[in-house]
Amino acid sequence: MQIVGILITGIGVLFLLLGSYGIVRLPDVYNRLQAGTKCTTFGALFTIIGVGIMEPSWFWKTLIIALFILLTNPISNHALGRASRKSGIPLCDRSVVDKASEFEQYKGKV
Amino acid sequence: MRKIISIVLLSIIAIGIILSIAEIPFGKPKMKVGKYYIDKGVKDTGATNIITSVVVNYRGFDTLGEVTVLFIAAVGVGAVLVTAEKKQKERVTEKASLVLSTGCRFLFPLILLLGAYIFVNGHLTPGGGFQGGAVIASAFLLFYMGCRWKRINKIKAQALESLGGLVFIITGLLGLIIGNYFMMNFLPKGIPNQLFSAGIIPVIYIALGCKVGSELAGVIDNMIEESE
Amino acid sequence: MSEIFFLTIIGIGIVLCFFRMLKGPTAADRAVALDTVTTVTVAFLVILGYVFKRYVYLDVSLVYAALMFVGSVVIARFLEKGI
Amino acid sequence: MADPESTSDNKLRSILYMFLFLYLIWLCLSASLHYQELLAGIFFCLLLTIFLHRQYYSLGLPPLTIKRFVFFIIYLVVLFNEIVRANIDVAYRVIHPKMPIKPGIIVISTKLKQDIAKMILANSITLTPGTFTLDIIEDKFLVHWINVQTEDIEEATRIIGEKFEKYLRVIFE
Amino acid sequence: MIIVYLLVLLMLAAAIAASVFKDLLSAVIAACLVSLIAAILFYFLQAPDVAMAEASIGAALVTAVFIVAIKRTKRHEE
Repeated sequence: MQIVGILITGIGVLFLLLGSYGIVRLPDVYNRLQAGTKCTTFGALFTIIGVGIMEPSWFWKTLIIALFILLTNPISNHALGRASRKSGIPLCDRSVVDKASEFEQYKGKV
Repeated sequence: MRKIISIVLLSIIAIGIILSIAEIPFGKPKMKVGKYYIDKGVKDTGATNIITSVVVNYRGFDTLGEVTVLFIAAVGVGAVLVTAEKKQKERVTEKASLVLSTGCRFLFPLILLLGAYIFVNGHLTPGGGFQGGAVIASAFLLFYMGCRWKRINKIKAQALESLGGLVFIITGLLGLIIGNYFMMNFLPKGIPNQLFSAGIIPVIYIALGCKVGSELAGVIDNMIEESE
Repeated sequence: MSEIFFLTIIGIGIVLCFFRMLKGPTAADRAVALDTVTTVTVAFLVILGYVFKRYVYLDVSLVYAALMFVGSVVIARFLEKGI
Repeated sequence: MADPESTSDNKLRSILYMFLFLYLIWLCLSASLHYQELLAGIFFCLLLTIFLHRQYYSLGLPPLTIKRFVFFIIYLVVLFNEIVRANIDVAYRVIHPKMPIKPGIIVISTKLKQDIAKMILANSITLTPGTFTLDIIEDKFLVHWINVQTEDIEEATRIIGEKFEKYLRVIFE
Repeated sequence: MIIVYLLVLLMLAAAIAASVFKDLLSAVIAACLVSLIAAILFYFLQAPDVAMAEASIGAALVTAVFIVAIKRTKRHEE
């Protein structure tokens, strides 16, 4: 049980580090959000559940913390992404396609 | 020149603070009052969280003063930014996206439940009336961010706030009537580490949670909705 | 022993997020760094609670997980001119 | 929404579901089966349910059946699988010295109706390989894709949204 | 123990950044980080009550009050 917990926690911690590294390395806000959402959500989930497995009487509380992270993190990242698009931050030069103007036209129709 | 002077002044202040803090013996044998609370706290009040027993029981009167300060601050904000009489100007703002508004409506009861858990379990786990009240006010703040068209009912919020204050004071005065001093613990103390224990502490924490939550929510409401 | 190792790795992660927060060209970058560092912090506090062997300390990370979301949403709503 | 003759029935059912959901959360929070904790939980959950059930009713949650529950479990498994794949994918792109990214913003469409179904779909897209939702209007999603494979709406919908949508359509029909 | 010193250094860096930034929104974000690390330090000192109060007030409410103030005045400092 202890070893399984340590293994899961280790995987989670590794992904947390990768998420932070992605925040530093990737070129623009939207790509940073990609790393910031996925890697940290997954890493935090695994770390917290791993601690819950290491100490079985803590499991239910850690489950609740994981549930809160799983529910709140995508929403706040969506809000941040929408906000950076509304405040006019451009895509980086490596981007290949931008359909946002088409989307704005659709918004005008509705 | 000004920058150099400010840096010198700041470093003098920093050195002073460091020198004065270095003298304090952290983690050394406890002082007399602290030792009394740690040894006798659980037996006297029935609360396993000693900080709670100090805040609400031994030093309950001071807590009443703190709550009064918060109340006066809320009243001041309300008096400066009063909106009931003025005509509300329609401000044009960007609407929240569908994900955000749906998520806020979905998460609002969960965060309220978390706040309730924190102030009900104040005598067993860290937390208490102030922390739970702040969590509840944050839930209302989240609701404003997601669903702008809804506002809290001012009259109900004020009624809840007054009710919280009344319960606090009446509990204290009942202690004065039954025993001989304000905030005497007249309810049975129960078995430590159970939810219904520690006498009047949970009652006062529930009252404090309602009061602080509705006050802070009212402050946020006044600040955000103030007409231009 | 392994807990110290985990804490060190998470500490490096926090430093990296800090670097982005100090450098970030726009305010949105800094907000993203803040959002990431809070999630990392929740994991950090849970492991720290395990090191201290105190069950009741988990409540703090619970409050963090629920409330830092509200802070991020407030910043995001200000950026899109929604307040 | 619901047909008129069963409205009060639906209301009662929504109250019951919300109460059970909140009570489950309370049980996990307190993590003990002592009768005092149970009583306090019943009190607070009832209070919240009575004041707030109208909100949950307006979210458009469907009535609970065995089939929906089973599909929800399957959906969670699929989502978990996708999350793991997403992380390995992003980690590869971050670590690789040349950073093989090809970012872009595209539009996809959905057939789901309820607000909460759209929210779950948007959050799932946010958590899965290389995509996250930027904006929603009616039935169109604006999606940022870290490695654009196609620019066509139908094609992109098939690649990104279809694997979740077929389960969500069963759950929320 | 080295983690504590690291956190104190980071807290100092965030506090200096909060006073240097010309964009006030960035300053608010840096101030938010200061309160976050203060909460972690309280946690290290085994004072969970104070850490929870710092978290619950510093995370959402203070940020909201600052941001409303920026909204009412202006965002960039000269």
